[in-house]
Amino acid sequence: MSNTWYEPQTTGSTAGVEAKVQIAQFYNRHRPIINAIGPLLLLMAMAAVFASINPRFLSWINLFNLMRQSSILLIVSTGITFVILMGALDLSVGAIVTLVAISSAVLIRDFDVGAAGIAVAAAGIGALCGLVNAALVLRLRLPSFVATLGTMTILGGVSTWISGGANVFFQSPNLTWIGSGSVIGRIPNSGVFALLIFVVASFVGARSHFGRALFAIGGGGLTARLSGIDVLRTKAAAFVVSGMLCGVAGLLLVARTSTGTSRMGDDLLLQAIAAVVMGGTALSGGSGGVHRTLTGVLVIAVLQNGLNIAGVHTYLQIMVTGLIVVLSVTITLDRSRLASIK
Amino acid sequence: MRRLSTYLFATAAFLGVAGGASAEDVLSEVSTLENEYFNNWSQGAEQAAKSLSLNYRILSGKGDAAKQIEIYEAQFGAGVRITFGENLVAANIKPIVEMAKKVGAVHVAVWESLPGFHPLDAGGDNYAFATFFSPDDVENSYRIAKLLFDKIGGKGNVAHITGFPGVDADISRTAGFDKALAEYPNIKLVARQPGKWNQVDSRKVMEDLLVAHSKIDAIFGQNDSIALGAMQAVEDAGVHIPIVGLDGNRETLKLVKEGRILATMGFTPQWQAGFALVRAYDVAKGFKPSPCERMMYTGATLITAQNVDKYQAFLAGEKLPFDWKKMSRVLHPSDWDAQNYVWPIDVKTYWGARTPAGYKFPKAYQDAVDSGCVDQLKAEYNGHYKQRIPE
Amino acid sequence: MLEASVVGRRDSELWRRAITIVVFTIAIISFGVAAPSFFTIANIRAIELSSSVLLIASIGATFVILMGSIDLSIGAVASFCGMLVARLAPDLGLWSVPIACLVGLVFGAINGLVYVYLRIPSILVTLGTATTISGAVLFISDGRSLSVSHAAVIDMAQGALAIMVPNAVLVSAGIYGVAVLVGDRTRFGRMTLAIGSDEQVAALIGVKVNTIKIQAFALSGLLAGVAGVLLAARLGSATVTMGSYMTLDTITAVVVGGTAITGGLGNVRLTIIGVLFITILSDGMNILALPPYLQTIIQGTVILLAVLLNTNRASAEDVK
Amino acid sequence: MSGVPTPIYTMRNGSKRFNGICVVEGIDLDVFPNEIVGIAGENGAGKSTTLKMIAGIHTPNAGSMRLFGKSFTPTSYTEAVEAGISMVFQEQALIPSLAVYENIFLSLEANFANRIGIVDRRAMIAVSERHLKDLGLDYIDPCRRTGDYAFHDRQMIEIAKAFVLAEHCHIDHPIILLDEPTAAIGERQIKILFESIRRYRRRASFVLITHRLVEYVELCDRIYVFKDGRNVGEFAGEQISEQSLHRAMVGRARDDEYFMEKRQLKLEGAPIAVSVKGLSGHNVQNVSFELRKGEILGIGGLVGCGKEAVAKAVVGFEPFPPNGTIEVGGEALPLRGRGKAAMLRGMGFVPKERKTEGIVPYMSVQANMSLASLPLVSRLSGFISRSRERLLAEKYINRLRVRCKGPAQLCQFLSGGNQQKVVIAKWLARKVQVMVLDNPTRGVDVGAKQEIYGVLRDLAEEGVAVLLVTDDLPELIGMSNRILVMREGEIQFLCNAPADNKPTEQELVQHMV
Repeated sequence: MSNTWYEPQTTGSTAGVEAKVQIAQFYNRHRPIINAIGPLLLLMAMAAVFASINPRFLSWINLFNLMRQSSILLIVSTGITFVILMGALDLSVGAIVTLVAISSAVLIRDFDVGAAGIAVAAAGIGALCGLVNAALVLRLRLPSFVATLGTMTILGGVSTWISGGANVFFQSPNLTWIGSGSVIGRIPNSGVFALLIFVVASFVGARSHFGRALFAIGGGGLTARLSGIDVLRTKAAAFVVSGMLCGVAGLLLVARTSTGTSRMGDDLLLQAIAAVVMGGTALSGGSGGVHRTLTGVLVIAVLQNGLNIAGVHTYLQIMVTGLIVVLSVTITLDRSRLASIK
Repeated sequence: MRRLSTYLFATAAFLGVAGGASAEDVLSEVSTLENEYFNNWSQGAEQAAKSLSLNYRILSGKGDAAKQIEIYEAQFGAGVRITFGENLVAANIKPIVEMAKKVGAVHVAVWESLPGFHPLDAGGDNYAFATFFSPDDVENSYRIAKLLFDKIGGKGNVAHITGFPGVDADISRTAGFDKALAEYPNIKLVARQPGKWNQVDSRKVMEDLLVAHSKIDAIFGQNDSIALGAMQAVEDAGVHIPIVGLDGNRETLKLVKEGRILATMGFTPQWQAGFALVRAYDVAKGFKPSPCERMMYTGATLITAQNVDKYQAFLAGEKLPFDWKKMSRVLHPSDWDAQNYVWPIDVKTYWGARTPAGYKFPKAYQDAVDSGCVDQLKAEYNGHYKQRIPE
Repeated sequence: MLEASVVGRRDSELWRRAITIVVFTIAIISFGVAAPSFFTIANIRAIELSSSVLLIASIGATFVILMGSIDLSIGAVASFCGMLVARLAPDLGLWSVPIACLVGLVFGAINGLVYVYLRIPSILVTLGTATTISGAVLFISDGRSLSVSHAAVIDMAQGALAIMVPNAVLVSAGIYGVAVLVGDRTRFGRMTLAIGSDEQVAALIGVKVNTIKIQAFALSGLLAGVAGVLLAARLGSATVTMGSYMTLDTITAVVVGGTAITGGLGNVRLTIIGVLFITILSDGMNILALPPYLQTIIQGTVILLAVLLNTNRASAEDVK
Repeated sequence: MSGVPTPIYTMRNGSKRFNGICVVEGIDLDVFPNEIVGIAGENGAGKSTTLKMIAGIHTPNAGSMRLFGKSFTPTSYTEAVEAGISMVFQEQALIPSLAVYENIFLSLEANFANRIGIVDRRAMIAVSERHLKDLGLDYIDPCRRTGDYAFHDRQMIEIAKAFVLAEHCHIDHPIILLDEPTAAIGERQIKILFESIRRYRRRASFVLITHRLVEYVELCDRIYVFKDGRNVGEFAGEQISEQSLHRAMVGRARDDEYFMEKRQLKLEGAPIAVSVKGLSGHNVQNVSFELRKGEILGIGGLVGCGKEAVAKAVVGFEPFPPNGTIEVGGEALPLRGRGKAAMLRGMGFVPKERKTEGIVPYMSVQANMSLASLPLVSRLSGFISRSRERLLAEKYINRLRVRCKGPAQLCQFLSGGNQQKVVIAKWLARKVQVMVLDNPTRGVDVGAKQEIYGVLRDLAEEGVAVLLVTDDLPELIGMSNRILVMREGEIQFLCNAPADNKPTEQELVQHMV
């Protein structure tokens, strides 16, 4: 048995193979660090590039700008993270934001609802939409992708119907102040508000029974149920929370614009999904975390803001955005936990 | 309570639209119904149709070129013969007119024209492509830009927030702005970024521009939504600088009144739609516009703090102050009244560089231009502009 | 003694199919009653034309969805390829068509390569490429819409060999036929299903998972390109966003047809049901001139109903 | 043919490293014609890896293989199949949504394709049909969806596939690798499987891996014993016995204390913990029994006899039988929300499908352990305290001797036995009063098995009532105080099994069939 056909394979390109193995080992050993620091490095690199083009990128004013601009996306992304964590998807977030924005505007303009009332109404409408999603997914047992695709379409129609297609313009100093004013120094309220929601949600996601239940459902639904977790209620709660946060985001959006416009929130859907995945939460559920979403949101916000400040041509802006999405997911996603990537 | 009942009534009415169609149908197709401009548009068209005893319907391709074609296919198939509308995509005019020709329908296009496709190109004696109407965007934005530049004393930094690159309205409004800019050597254009026609994006862009540029003295918004977004960004930053927009939306009028926006350009979409409808009706009933009358500019109103009250009051009522029947050349062959400025387009300069290479204007049109039809018609339509939009 | 324990699943599946077809027929008939012009030749031709474009794009999407992946770049690729044809047709004539389709193929292959080798979820890969490609469309068109000025190209969609059958329909019917054959009777078809059902198992059996994935995305890109070219030919013009409606409509068509969004279950053959469903519904509502927002609401409801009828729904715990 | 037979397959010095860690090293292995060869060893001994090297799924880092006298260097499973080796996988390698014949020829369609790649369906169906008939599987319709068949039928399909492929590749005498073929099927199916293998050996050689030593004894001609990735023994013919194998595998003899029968309690007059009355519906007919505190009640029976359904019914796993009552601590469980109610009354469930029903693979050991008892590790109501959770996890890691890097390690990376311990710990943390276990030692290696038995004894001594549903006869007999045997949904036989007077396997089996 002098047949040693395996040997040449290893001797031929030892160096290359060894190097590969070493890289793989290095990656495996330091994966958590790479996944956590990678996006930060990307952010810093982006900031460095933009600052070198226009130093004012790093000014305080712009930092507040960034807070303002990312606040709504942050709230929506936080909401959808709960749904994604349990392995479902909510395609209706953008439509809910639009619906809430428009109906809040109508309520203020035509029915003179006060600021407190409008806040309750906005969160309520959002939660109601989430409840409808939950009912479709859990009672009628439609896959969430399809169910929310349907509600997305329907809610879009309802928004247009409510507004009659027109811009719903209103004046409400209180609301404008909530959206655009500032309590603490010049830090914008909307940013503070979004961060507050984010921090609470992160804590809930990481430490509450609800958050743990979501992880368990995303990682293995049957196990969760057999461990005594009320799967249906948890899932429903996730959809409702997502809807409610979209409602809050919708109110904040309309508070900033003072005008309810059709489709005003629709762009948020894909941005939010991208932000969540860029943050490192897997779409298959069970892995990641609410707290990670902030990174993704910042990448998107910094990119848009920086490209504008740098005065980059629109076409190029669009093209670069797409590439950055892919690049940042490449860095952040912890693929080792995923058996297969779909 | 009254408001609630209005909503309920509106719902019932909308549901009722689904019912049968017996009177002569007229279709308006627009790129989207989700903005105020086309709501006002629809209001005008509806009242015009009613006064002509037509059965009015409006549909929207929702920003989708293919859907627009499908709508015309379906509606021509359903027997509609009078159509007018705003085409999201200029190039769609050709297939729409082809379809109209086949079924013997009439189409009036507003806003977007397809360079190289004059209505006469559809056939010398064919009125399927009845007319093209459009406000003179270059001139309008030139006028309002000049107003803005004058306001800041002819010198300073100006930011220009455009719509979306490539769209005709964007190109011609930018052209008008540039034309004015050329006349003011001390005005510096510091930034030109797209606000994508909407408030949310333009606000973001403006916030970023305020960071990027230390001093901005005035802002030119390519439309009202953009101007509004920019205004909010600027006011948030605690600055107050002159801003202009175009469209004449209701909320913009309020802001003009409050002095937060310097000026806007009122296109009066109610009139635009009604006039297009009446002209389509006329042609369907046998009126034959002359070669020069096939592509015309329609007037727009520059609205500033001085005239905003009058303009607002003019359009305030439930019933619009237009005599639609009087617009008709068929119903009133001699005493017709256009009720706005209308004048023929000098197509050669209008299309300019966009004219396809090797394109020859239809002979009938060329002959008419050579015989001075432009001035002739201008005088004629001026003579028929009696009931006035306040200026 | 030796009896196969078979789960009685087939019959209920047949039932669902039957119900779908009955509902479908009722819908068509009621449109015909409500609007007599629904059954005119002109209208049928219109339905044929619009469904053929969507069908071609949906076929590509079906293979991708069967694998459990998703392709959000279909609309952008279609827009790009349509624009490319409009751009190149004056110089290259009919040659612009294969070139544009090939570009679609390249885009699809890029999707597949990035998806497979960088191991990024396809929804994100294609979202990224869709954004980039839509930027590229603006680049080559400078944002304007272009007319397709070449008669032969236009004839590809609008011309007709037979009176009732526009060329576009022939093209899509041909592609559909081949796709059904590919789906049912070739290695590739089986493999996509195997991957969607269980990727690890597929790999174990010797399925070249990566190759098949890249192929499926390339195919999706190619067909999106063909659809875009055909759309440009049908409209006689190309616009920056003309294909964007396809992204969602293809997914809807595939899902309404009965293919599971999670992959591993379904068939290319079914997709035509979804395509016709969408097209006929929107055509019928246009003829009835329903207000646009009502159309949207009805459309959403019908999607939900169709999927409700058409899919085999697992228990609520498993629904994702 | 006379004289010393030559092996049709040989492996010399086979070695495999993953990420630099040696999994198997210096493996020598022969397979002779018509032979059934076993590979025995504890979990992690390298059995599966060796099998996968033979099947071309793993490429050895060193060593050589010969097949049918020729050097054999497969780089993929497909290549191995074409050379005459095929494998029946532990987790089945069949695509449920494809037809049976499609699965049989999956990845080999090219052989039936014409020039443009269109497959000849009819030929494929015909070949499949003939082979299924030859193997006595004519009840399987090749055109039917594979997912429509039950697990054991699918296993037979996989074996049929091996023969079909061999013939198709012009191999007269294929080698079929069986990776734990009996792990998920019941006694009756195992019997049929073994009969089939004995029948098929005229035409093939088999290499077998199983967790049950008795199966090696019953079936194999020759057995290799692996330990820590090395070949430590080879037994043939009469040498093979459970004791000898066990000794070689773990380095210690299998004593009678395996099931710790001495610790079995005597339970006269112990209070009743669970009382099941007249349970009917869903494969179960009129099942009644009582479970006492400190008792281990075993339920045995063939696959499909309804014993799993009883286990699930008791813990309220939907869909449960609609008729009958289940009383826990003297009070009947409600029909609605039964699962929740059962849990609240102190019931725990160790399910059969560990990976999908027992653990959440992506969560850490500590998160898995606290999953059923979140309130216990909370400080603020509704919020988890990390330190408490960690303490809890450490306690049970020590108590159950879970081999892991620490409470934070992901469950995914634990071995089967340790995962099972985590599942058990999940319920121990809740201080359950009733523990229901469905095949708790399935796919668990010998050492861990014994540790699990120890835990069950501990539980019983603490007064916990244990319901043990198992396919493993020795386990059933060794562990139970009383044994229920079910057949076709009904209780067929009930006997006491005191420590000194256990029933024999024979006695029980006669009630099963």
